[in-house]
Amino acid sequence: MNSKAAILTVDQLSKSFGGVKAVNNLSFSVTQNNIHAIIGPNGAGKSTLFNLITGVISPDQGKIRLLNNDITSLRPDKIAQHGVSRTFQNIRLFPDMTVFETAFIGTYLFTGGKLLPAILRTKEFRKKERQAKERIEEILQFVGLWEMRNEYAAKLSYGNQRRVEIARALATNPSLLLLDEPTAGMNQKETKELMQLFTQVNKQGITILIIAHDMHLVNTLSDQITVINFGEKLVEGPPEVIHNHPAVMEAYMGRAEVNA
Amino acid sequence: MLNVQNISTYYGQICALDHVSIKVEEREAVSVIGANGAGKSTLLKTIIGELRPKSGDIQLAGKSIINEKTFKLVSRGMTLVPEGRHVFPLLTVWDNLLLGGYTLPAKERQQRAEEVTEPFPILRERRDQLAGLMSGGEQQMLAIARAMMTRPKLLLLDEPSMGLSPKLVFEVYDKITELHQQGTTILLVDQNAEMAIDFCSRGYVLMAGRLAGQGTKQELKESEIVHRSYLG
Amino acid sequence: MFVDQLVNGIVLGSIYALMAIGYTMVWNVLRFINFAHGEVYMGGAFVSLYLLLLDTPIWIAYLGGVLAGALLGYLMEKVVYLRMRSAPKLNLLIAAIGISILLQNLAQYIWGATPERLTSPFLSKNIQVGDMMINQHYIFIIILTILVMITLELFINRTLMGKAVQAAAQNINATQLMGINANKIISITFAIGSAVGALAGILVGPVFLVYPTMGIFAGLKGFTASVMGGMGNIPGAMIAGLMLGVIESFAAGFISSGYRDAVAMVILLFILLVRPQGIFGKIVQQKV
Amino acid sequence: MDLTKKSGVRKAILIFAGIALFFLPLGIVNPYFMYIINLILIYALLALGLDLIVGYTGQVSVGHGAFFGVGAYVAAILAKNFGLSFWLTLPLSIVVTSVIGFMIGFIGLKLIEEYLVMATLAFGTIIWLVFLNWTDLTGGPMGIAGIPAPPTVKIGSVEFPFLQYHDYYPLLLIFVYLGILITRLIIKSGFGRACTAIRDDELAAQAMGIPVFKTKVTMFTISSAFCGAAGGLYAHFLHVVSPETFAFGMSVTILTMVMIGGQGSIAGAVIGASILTISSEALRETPELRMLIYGFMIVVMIMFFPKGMMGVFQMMKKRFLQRKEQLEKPTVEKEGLSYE
Amino acid sequence: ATKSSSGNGSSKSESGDSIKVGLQAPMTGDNAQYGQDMKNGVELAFKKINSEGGINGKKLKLIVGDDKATPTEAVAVVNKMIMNDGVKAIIGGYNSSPTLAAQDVSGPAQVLHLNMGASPDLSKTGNKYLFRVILTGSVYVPAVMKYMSEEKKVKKIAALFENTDYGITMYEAAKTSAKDLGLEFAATEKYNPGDKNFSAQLSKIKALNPDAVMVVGLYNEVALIEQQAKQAGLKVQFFSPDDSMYSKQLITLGGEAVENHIFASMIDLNADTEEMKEFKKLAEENNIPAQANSAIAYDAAMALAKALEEGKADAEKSRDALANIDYKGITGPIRFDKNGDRANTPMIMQVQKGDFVVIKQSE
Ligand SMILES: Nc1ncnc2c1ncn2[C@@H]1O[C@H](COP(=O)(O)OP(=O)(O)OP(=O)(O)O)[C@@H](O)[C@H]1O
Ligand SMILES: Nc1ncnc2c1ncn2[C@@H]1O[C@H](COP(=O)(O)OP(=O)(O)OP(=O)(O)O)[C@@H](O)[C@H]1O
Ligand SMILES: CC(C)C[C@H](N)C(=O)O
Ligand SMILES: [Mg+2]
Ligand SMILES: [Mg+2]
Repeated sequence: MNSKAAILTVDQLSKSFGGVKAVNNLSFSVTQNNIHAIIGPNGAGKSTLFNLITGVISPDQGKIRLLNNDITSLRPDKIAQHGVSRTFQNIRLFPDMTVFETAFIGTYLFTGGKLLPAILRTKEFRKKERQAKERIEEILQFVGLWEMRNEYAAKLSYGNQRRVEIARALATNPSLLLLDEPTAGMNQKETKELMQLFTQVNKQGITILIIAHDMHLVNTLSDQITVINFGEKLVEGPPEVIHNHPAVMEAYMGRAEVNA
Repeated sequence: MLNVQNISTYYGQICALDHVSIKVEEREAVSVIGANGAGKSTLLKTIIGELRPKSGDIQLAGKSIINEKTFKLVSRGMTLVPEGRHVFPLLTVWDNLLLGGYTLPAKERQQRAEEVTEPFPILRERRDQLAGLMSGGEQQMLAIARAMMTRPKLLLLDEPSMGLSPKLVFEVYDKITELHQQGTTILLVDQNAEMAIDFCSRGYVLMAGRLAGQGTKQELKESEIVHRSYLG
Repeated sequence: MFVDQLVNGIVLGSIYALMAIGYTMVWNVLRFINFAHGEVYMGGAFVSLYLLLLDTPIWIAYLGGVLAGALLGYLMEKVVYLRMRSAPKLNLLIAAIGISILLQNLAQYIWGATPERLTSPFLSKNIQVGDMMINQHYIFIIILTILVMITLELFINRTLMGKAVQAAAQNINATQLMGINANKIISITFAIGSAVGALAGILVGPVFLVYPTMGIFAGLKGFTASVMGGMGNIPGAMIAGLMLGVIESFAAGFISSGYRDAVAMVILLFILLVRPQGIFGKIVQQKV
Repeated sequence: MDLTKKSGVRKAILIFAGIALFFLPLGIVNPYFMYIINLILIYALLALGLDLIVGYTGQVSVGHGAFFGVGAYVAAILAKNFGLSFWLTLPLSIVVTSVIGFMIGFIGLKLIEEYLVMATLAFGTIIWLVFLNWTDLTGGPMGIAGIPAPPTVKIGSVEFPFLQYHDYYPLLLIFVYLGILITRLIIKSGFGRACTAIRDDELAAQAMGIPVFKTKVTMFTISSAFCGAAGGLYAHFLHVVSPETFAFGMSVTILTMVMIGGQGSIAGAVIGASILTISSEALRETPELRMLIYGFMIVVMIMFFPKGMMGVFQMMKKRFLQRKEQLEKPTVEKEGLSYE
Repeated sequence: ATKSSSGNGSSKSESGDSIKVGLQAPMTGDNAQYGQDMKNGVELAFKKINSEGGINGKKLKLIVGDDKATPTEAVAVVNKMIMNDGVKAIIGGYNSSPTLAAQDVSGPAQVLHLNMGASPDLSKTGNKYLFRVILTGSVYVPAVMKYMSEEKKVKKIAALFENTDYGITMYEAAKTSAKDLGLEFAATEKYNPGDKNFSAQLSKIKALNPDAVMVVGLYNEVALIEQQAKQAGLKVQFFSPDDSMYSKQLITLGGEAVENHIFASMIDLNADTEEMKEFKKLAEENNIPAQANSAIAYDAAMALAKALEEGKADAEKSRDALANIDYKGITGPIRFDKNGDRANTPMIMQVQKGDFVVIKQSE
């Protein structure tokens, strides 16, 4: 919570599928450099929200702004160019690539997709390729996948596949990172490791918007929590506020309070 | 009931299970825990016949099932809720459920579908929505409900709580507790280790494809390795 | 002229429709284009032809051809495609093309290249409609096509086994987990689709002759029609088949016979520009 | 360190072998063999081109035979009707084919899977029908015969006239080398990697900032340019072009070459072109069984070697390395980076 | 391409006790039946020659090459036969387009090429090694057109032809001849090789109401065309230019629909000549159907053998021998003019009661 400026502003966003209002008149903003969590029951519209922000689907109504840019309904690659990167709830890896290659794709925006320099192998081109590789090495070391860099990503276990996705997203050098249930399928120890990772990422100045069902993670990690239910904002606030909020208990936690 | 003897399973050259033996008695609830990549899913897939072990034997009610096809095992009362849900994305929610009851008599299917969706009202509301368009958690509910259609005698669960909200995790565990009490044998893999250990009477610990330990609920809770490698 | 071409088109179109239905049926279960479908069509026609030469009663000969087609499809699936379950679809496509080349030339090796004519009990009879003459065999084709379309549509979308077929195409492992013998279901569907293909060949035999390479033409038209209608959609395949026939007929009649197929292709491309999933295809959304 | 040394040695060997290949004709007396080798080179260029879009970008095209045809007809028409020399017709073949490839890609690549296959088939058919029916320009079904050979090349005082099949070989080889070089430069770049990402998962690629459609269309255009070049060379090499060469069957043949060789691999494309061309020629000895065996061969190869010949080589290499490793005791670092 | 390459390859055939001859013909695809007939005829002839001691002690050996009825395959296969197998001569092809392309290869290599294409363009190649064993279209076409005009009194003709060298050149010849005869060409419709559905073209023709329709194509297709014409209610006289129609198959396929079909032919299988009887006997002994195309190919092979014998298998000498040959074949006297064409005149034939009947003898 270093700066108060909002990096992402979602304004009266709505999206329905047939009769289902997946996101309904939702407004909130994410403060720069925060870790901001989105929680809510299954089917509340969290992933839909991510899809709207990253341009995978277009909203029926409402605006999405990134810093001072209107990014509503832009194509996903354009939004990525604005510095937004994400992971997917249903892991989407490149089935024929190794861990290293997968993460390398993330450097596309840095190395660029220009053909001429590639064919002429310009100095600039070679320098960027080298830098990109160094960066990937750094990231893979950072997420703990360096040892596995030559394995096919799709053959890793579920948990490690999630790390690959995170590495790939980090490689784009995002200013805003969207994580959709990044710790699903991981045990407590691994979750803890990832949480440390997220804190470090955040320290590097990357704002994180995270969806998670793991309340321990959410409570420890986040600066701000937005709870949504039926596509609408239920409550919003820092963990202390959300923690014992009766509406959240009712809709989301069920008996979990006993354990918490 | 289920007796896994010394199996080794390979993916090509890679050894994912190395001489693993486990045993599940009738009406027991047993858990398998282990880190990412330890081989838990591989173990369940090997039991259900999706993977063939290179060596070792698996017996169901005393008979070797190592050469049985998956669908045969299912019709003999064993079912797996696979990791990552695997619903049929382009079929409706309801069709997914009915297919879960493929081996049931036609008359029973509808009613059974109503029964298994009782803990998950959303599935009833959205019965005509394509399963692939449901949210992650909703698909998980569907996968669980679908597996229950046949009233399996032996239920293998691979991370059933993945992607479910805390409230639903409890509901799912309630449901499998109920099934267990009604006589279903359960072999459970769940990263939510505390819950898994609590739920089961016994458990096995897998590490890098090998059996690293086993014990009763109490033993596991106090075990050093479990804490170190698993709960962290 | 106009009515002439329209009738020509509809007749031709119902044959395309029958081919397209066979294609789509196979697509429904393995999600790939069985380019060897045309050879099933040829095989069925040849078997009928040879049964007739043995003085088999015509209906039995027809039935024999259909069954032979089913068997051929079944074998194709068992021998080749079954072993390629985990291979990418493009591999299956190439295998299908290989099978198609193989069977065409095997047929020529066995039966020779000379075209033969199948007989039809109706071919010599015409029905007078206004001042138009329509051959009874054509009416027979149209009626059969509609019957096949309805039956298969009901099978795929209204029976649990039909649902299982779709399930097998979407996720074969999960299908097994439902206690369904997925491989058997695939075999059966493949055989049914192939039987439809053979039926098309047999019905075409009296009109366009029977010869080893007859499947190429059939294959391309059937594929075109099934894409135009939307892959997997059985009524769509039928309607698109009819449309394709009529388009070609008009193109040949009023534009240029040399460019007949080109006109059909241009229209197809326009359709795909507007509806990338074919006329009746559903846009398969994917949720992420 | 060790790595760079190794790749340096490898490079030297490759360059040496590459140069040595130019002297191949000296060892071949039978002009028919030379003819086949030349054909292989042309097909290799086609396969390399198609592999760019199929193997590396994952977009299946069954219309590339038509691009081959466009290249060939452009060269044939320009050479015959306008008397242009090979050195002009070839670049023009490439340009025209690229433009057509771009337009087709622009329309077709919005589609996926069967629909894309169909669209490329449709475009291919339309182009083929133009060859067949625009008799005034293309000679219709008779095609165009008597396309002149390239003019004699003079290097210093040495002259290289294009009289025999032996004379065409170096020219074709240079083009294949060029094709290989360009392919390599492309795939080992951000653009090339973007293509592979699109092949594997479009949406994930897009989320990484890759403009999917633009990238696909660009690659499709490059791919068609390869076929245009092959077409131009073919016309001047065979001296005759006729429409059925460029029908659906040709598209399928090129695709089969790519698959049999192993998609997404330069060596694979060349190997696939060689295998199919040689076996097709060798089988001429048994004309009645020729296509039968050919079809059988394709089925068996694709069934048992799903990753093509390259897959087989890779597996053998892996086995070999493993065995060696066991003998030499494993070291900590097994392999270097996959991107050197 | 092969200007100087021929020397190398043919060296192979000098040694050994056989002379190799190639057959360039469609062995697979839609045209395969013609290739098969030709192969039968040539094999019959070679068998006879070889059993009688061969040519100057050397046996004739047949190398079969499938040209798939396409120009580029023809070039490929002729290349192979000449350069790899070292054939001395080539019989075939059957279709005009591939033959035109292939003779560009065989000519410079100085290989005799005895083809069965009908296109008049084959007379204009300037290739002195190219000979044609059937008649040229510019002989067939006027003959049948004249008959149609004089005997059948047709005034208005429609044409339906395959879009190939063959179809196009025959149609062009028909147009010229129609002008000479004062006939009107009502409609010209094309189809592409392999088409099976002609209803659109037939509807158009029907609307113009011609007296007769000239079809140019394969007999399979002609049978289909007439069947479909009948179904469409188009009841006019059909005719076609040449004896590519001359096959039992036309009648088997066309049935009643092809009854009365008229075409010009250089051969009559029912002719009461020694040569024909011998051919039929041979065919029967060897269990092959006595088809017109087999007979023509047989003649070609016999004439070729004679020329090779006289020329001692030397390229130039054999060519001269063939150019000056005077051989009595089943298809009549074989003599070539300076274009390598035969000078015979055709007779007119008609399908009557399921058989081929000569309705006008050659002049
Ligand atoms: N493309 C779609 N078509 C129809 N319904 C959809 C579509 N996408 C989402 N939905 C519905 O919208 C609702 C919100 O889905 P969403 O995936 O956003 O939920 P979520 O909050 O991410 O849930 P979970 O925690 O289970 O992942 C769900 O009920 C889902 O079924
Ligand atoms: N298809 C495959 N091909 C090759 N290796 C595989 C494949 N699937 C799994 N593996 C490997 O087998 C090992 C065990 O994987 P498995 O999925 O069984 O782990 P897990 O215990 O279920 O892990 P998680 O908790 O992440 O689900 C891992 O090292 C993994 O990389
Ligand atoms: C009848 C046709 C197939 C062949 C014909 N002889 C030609 O010259 O091409
Ligand atoms: Mg979600
Ligand atoms: Mg697992």
